[in-house]
Amino acid sequence: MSERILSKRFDLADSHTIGVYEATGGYATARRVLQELTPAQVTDEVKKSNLRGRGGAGFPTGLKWSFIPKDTDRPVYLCVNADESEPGTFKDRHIMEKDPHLLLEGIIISAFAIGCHQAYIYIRGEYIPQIRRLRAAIQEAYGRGCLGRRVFGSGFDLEVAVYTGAGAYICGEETALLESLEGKKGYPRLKPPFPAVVGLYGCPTIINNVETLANVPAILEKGGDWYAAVGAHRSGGTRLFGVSGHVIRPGVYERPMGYSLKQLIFEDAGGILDGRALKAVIPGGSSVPVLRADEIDIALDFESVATAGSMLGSAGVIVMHDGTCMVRALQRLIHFYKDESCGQCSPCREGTGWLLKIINRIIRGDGRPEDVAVMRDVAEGILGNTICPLGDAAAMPVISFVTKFRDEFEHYIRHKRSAVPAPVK
Amino acid sequence: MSEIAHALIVTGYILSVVLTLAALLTWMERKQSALMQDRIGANRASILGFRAIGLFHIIADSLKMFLKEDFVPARGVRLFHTLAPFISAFCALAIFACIPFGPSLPLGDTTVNLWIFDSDISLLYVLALGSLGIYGIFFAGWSSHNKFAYLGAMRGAAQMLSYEIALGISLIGLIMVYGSLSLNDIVHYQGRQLFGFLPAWGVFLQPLACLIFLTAGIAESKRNPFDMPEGESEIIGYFTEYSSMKFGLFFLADFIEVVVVAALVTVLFFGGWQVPYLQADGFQLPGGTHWELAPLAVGLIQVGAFCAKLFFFCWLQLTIRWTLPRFRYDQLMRLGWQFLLPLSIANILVTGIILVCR
Amino acid sequence: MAKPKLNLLERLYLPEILRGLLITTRHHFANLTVHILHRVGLAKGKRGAVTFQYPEDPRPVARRLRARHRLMKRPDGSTRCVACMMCETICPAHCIYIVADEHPDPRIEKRPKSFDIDLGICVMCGYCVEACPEDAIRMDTYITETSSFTREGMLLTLDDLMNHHNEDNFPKHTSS
Amino acid sequence: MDKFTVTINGHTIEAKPGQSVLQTALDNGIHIPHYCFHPGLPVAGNCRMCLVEIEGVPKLQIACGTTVRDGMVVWSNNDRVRQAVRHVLEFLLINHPVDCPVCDQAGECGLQDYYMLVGRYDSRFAENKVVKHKKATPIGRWVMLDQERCILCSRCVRFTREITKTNEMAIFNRGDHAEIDVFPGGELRNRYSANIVDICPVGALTCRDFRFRCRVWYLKQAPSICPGCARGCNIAIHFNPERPHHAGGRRVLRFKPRPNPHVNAFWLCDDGRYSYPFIDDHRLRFAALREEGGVRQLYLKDALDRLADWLRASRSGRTAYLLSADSSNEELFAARKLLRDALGVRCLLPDTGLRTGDADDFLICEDKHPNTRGARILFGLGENDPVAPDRLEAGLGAELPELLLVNRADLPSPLRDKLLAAGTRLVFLGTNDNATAAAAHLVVPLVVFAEQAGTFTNFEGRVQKFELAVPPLGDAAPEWSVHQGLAERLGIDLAFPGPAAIFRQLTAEVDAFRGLSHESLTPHGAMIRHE
Repeated sequence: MSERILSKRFDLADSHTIGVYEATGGYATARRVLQELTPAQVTDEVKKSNLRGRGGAGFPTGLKWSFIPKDTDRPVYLCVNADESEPGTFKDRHIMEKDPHLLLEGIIISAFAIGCHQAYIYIRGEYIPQIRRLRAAIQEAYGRGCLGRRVFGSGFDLEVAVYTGAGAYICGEETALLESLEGKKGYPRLKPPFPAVVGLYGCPTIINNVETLANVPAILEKGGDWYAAVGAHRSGGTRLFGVSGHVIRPGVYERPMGYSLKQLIFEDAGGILDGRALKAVIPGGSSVPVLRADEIDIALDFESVATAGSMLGSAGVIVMHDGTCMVRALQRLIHFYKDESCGQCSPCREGTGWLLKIINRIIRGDGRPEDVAVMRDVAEGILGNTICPLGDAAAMPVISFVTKFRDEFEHYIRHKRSAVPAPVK
Repeated sequence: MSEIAHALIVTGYILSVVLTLAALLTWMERKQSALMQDRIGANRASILGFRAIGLFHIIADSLKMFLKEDFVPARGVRLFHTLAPFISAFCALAIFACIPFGPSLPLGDTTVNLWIFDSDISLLYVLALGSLGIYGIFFAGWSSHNKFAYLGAMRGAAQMLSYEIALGISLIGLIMVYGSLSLNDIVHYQGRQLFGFLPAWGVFLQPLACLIFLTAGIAESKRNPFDMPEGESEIIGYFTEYSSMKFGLFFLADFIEVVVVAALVTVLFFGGWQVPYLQADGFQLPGGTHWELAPLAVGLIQVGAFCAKLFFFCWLQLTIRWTLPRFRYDQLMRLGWQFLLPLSIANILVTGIILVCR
Repeated sequence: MAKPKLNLLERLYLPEILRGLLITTRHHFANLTVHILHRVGLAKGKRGAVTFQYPEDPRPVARRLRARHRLMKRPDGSTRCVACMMCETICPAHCIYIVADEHPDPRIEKRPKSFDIDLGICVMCGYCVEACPEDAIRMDTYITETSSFTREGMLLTLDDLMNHHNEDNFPKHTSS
Repeated sequence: MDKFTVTINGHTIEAKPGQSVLQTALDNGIHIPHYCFHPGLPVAGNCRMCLVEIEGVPKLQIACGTTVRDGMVVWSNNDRVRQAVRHVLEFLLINHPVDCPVCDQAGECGLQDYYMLVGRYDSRFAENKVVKHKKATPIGRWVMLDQERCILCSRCVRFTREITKTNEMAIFNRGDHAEIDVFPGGELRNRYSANIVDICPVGALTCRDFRFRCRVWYLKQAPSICPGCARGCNIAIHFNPERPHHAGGRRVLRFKPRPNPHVNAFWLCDDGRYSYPFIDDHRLRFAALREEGGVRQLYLKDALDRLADWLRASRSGRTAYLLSADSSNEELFAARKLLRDALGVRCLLPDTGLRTGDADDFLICEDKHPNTRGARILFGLGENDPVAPDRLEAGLGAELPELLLVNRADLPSPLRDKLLAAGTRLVFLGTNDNATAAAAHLVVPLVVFAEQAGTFTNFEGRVQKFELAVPPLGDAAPEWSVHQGLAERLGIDLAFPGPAAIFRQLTAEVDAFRGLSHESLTPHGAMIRHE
């Protein structure tokens, strides 16, 4: 069993309480950092660690922090993106449920590094138990002087507030999250300017994913070099892989960056359900291109997955066996993105609706021979032409599905039924 | 029967033949042109649903003419405007006075001459009246106070002057041969035979003169291909400002002139009322065969022959009018002055030489 | 244009004139013969003229003939025209006068308050039919007798254009 | 550095730092298709039509949201960009009801224009279009909303948010069910509402006043100045010269704002915009003379003969002239030369258009005349002018005038009655019918501003030029030519070939206008010299 950085307390009883957390060494790192290090040193350490954003894009965290203007006279905000809405992704909720203080410690260190005195945790409204845990943990942290004025007795003040979203997927996009946080409609903003310069209320703002921040205490505890060594290539540390779909043991597995996808599915997750053959894997949450069964012998780090033509994204591995109809699978995905498109920019607003209408028509049995080409072309029209990545997220699965499983789509159109027999109940 | 009564009867006869023929020509022109052009032609006028292949159009047209407003332009000259069509019609009609429509018919104990008068200068009379006709046109154009009418009149004057010369000169050769200006004499002369079998008709004696006379005659009558004074497609012509029966008279004069030309060609070149080999007592064929006929029968056949010839040349003129396109004005003038005039002079020379050498 | 070169015979005119006279004379007598034969009930199959004896014998018209206009109707009998002015705009003779108005049905929005075509000006080019995006105007009535004693009488109104006495004769094909 | 050099489609041009790529291109005559971008509004970047390729940047960028950098190389016309723009346009069109035949925007519609430019001409969309809630629904006094035609560019939303700050409009719902609307139960209540019709690139927001009156391609336009108040907003007069059966015979059908950064930016208030009907309605077309037994119409020249006789007969000092601040500078100058300088007539400017408290802090002024400032300068008016209606009688002098020439103004009825009772000859020179015109002894018809060329001086002293749009109605003549006609009849040397010559003489004789010329008035007008 490899190193467990994030999930080491998951199996402990009452792991969410501050008592257990402090007993297992919690807050010691934060206390030390606040008393001994300068913000610049913290940032350097994080840079050294090759910690990359866990939300999906994989942007180097230390680099992002360094974008905060040095001599700004405006407040700096830290926003924690806990709006975990990507289908197939369910890692942050485990952190917030099992080890919320780890997140808080990460927040304290990060806020110190960027000079922030007000942090917001933007959490999706459906995560009700997690919201309760988080609020309780914050309460505990305030009670022990881990938050509030003069944190750990240092000269550093930090307030943390939890803000619940209303269930819009788009608010997981960092600028839409900011808009939502400001009380407006969740529309992504144009970039540039980037939030690190003009963010929440027009002030410099860092937005980090829950898992990203949860990694920070370990980096400061054991050193950036150690953390970088755990991972592979330029991706440091471990990841929480959420394996779901047709596997025997679905769940969250913490494995180092560069871990084998094949091993993850066939050993850790126990292989394919019902002894069937593997058909396809979406390796990083629903919005990344799908991999066929013959393409899964890859290492799970940002670079390797990209080489294989997909993305590591949020590391939500969705496994599909050979009883899966890819047409229907894509219909579910498109339906999701069509529902979640914010409607701000034209390609995604109109394109996702169009894609859904086409695939619904195919499934109704009214498909036309040119539909596959049209779907691909529509998706390509969306790809890269939108304000936020939701357009890309909707387009990439479509392109990969209709390219890699073209036969199935054409079969459906020609025979007005799926190439895959309906599952036996 | 007194002279006067005789003259009146003959005049009545001739006028009725000529005017009927002219009226008929208005119908015939329309029907004939239609047939030539694969059309049907006038056939709408009907009396009690009876259409008579369009013959009622003659009546309809003249009724219409009578009922139209008689219009004189405000700044026109009423006298000349009114006079013009009468001059035209009169000059055309008066020519018939000396044209023999047939031989002297013995009716009982009198003979009826089918001409109004005969004179030694008949031909000069014909030419003179033909030339006077121009005044009708010119008065019409001038008194209308209309530039198109005036243009038409000027064209008409120029054209008639030009062709008058060729017309006159072409006849000189004929006069030299016939040795008379009396149309009766000319017709009698043509009763002879050349070389024992060929009728001594002007067309055989003077073929070139015949051609020139026919051409110039058609030009004199101002019809296609010489209808410069009218020029429907460009200037409408000297009767632009005419309406009612005054226009009708011009119209009628036009057709009377057709008959005039036909009559003159018949008389001068095609033997008048002569029928080949028909003598006063019957047919005498060149082989010596003799077929005796009563003098009256001979006379009637000759009258019929004249009418047939007259009719044929009317038909020929209509056919020419509906076959040939109109000349351009410069072409018309060139034809008259540079072509017909020299040819007619040459004709006199040749005729003279032949007569002298004979 | 280059003038054709004439040979000697042609330049003499007379032979050519005779040739012309022969042609016309041939027509004359051939047709005359046919007409006479018709009179006595013979040679019925042969035509002596190309003329149609209109109006007893109406001239056959082409199926595509552009005749007097009509305005198409919706199933409820109202006009299909939405007063978009395309025909009025394209009309090269400026003979169409439309005044637009609000349609009571907001899904249709627009309708003509008046729609006049001045046939006295119309050149029957059919551009209006081509331009119409609603297939609301057609020229397929085959009504060609459109005379009037006054200029005003040549003005067709909306009512004239929608109601015709010979509606049963109109082509039945309808497009969307 | 204050100038950048950028290369757009191979043209190397100068750009101001901080400017967007799109604005730079537009300023230099390179058209990049765009919908949501409007120079007077904040950038939204949502329509994605202005995608361009910037060398060195892997993804296509929106030209409106990208600021220029020195040495930037931009392509807006290569295949990659065209393909992307064609895609975006196709997306915008799939749910757009192609009801151009009934849409008033047809002819000036962004969708039509760009469809012709980059469109995919054959539709691939085999599905049902999304049906939205509101079709042809009024959302205010002047504006009609059609949600289905909307492409959600948010210009209107941004206008109500940023320009009027009234926030009546918003985008509701999300995804392809998003639609613009006013807030439930609300309506457009600001005084600039019709501007959203101008800025709407499609037919979603149309003008209720102009609706179905005329197709826009019949309209011609002439640059002009709004006569609605002293602001002098730049407008274009849209008129219909060829189809009199439209719009009930009105020739002028609408005013549209013309951008002028010094005066009105891109906007025009509703009051000014919808003031246009006076150009065609209730106009005085012919001169009229009131005699015993009724009113007789007469030719303008005969009316001028009569007026000249009256002027000659009237004893000096007993004639007065009421100026109008609706007259152009040229007309006022002609009046000054003839009446004040040559004849010594007493000239007053009555105050008829002040609506106190009506002004706002944006465009609307209290003074409802376009040329009060010009009249003040040309007639050297002092503190007491314009003369309030209640002081008008006193202003006319100790005894009532024998001959009173009234230019356009409607006199207060007590004064009018008093004048008529006192035997004053009342001459009305004006454009539109009113009670004074009806009571006057002589009416001389004048042309309105749209029927002549000239200049106005706005409240802050900016002289702006307007052009002739429509020909005069009936016998109506420009005021300067009336004065000139009178001068001829009175033997006074006052010869002007036209407004341009008058303006030249005006700039030569009047200090405040010295140095101005028609050239210096284009395109944005010029300030007078301060007195």
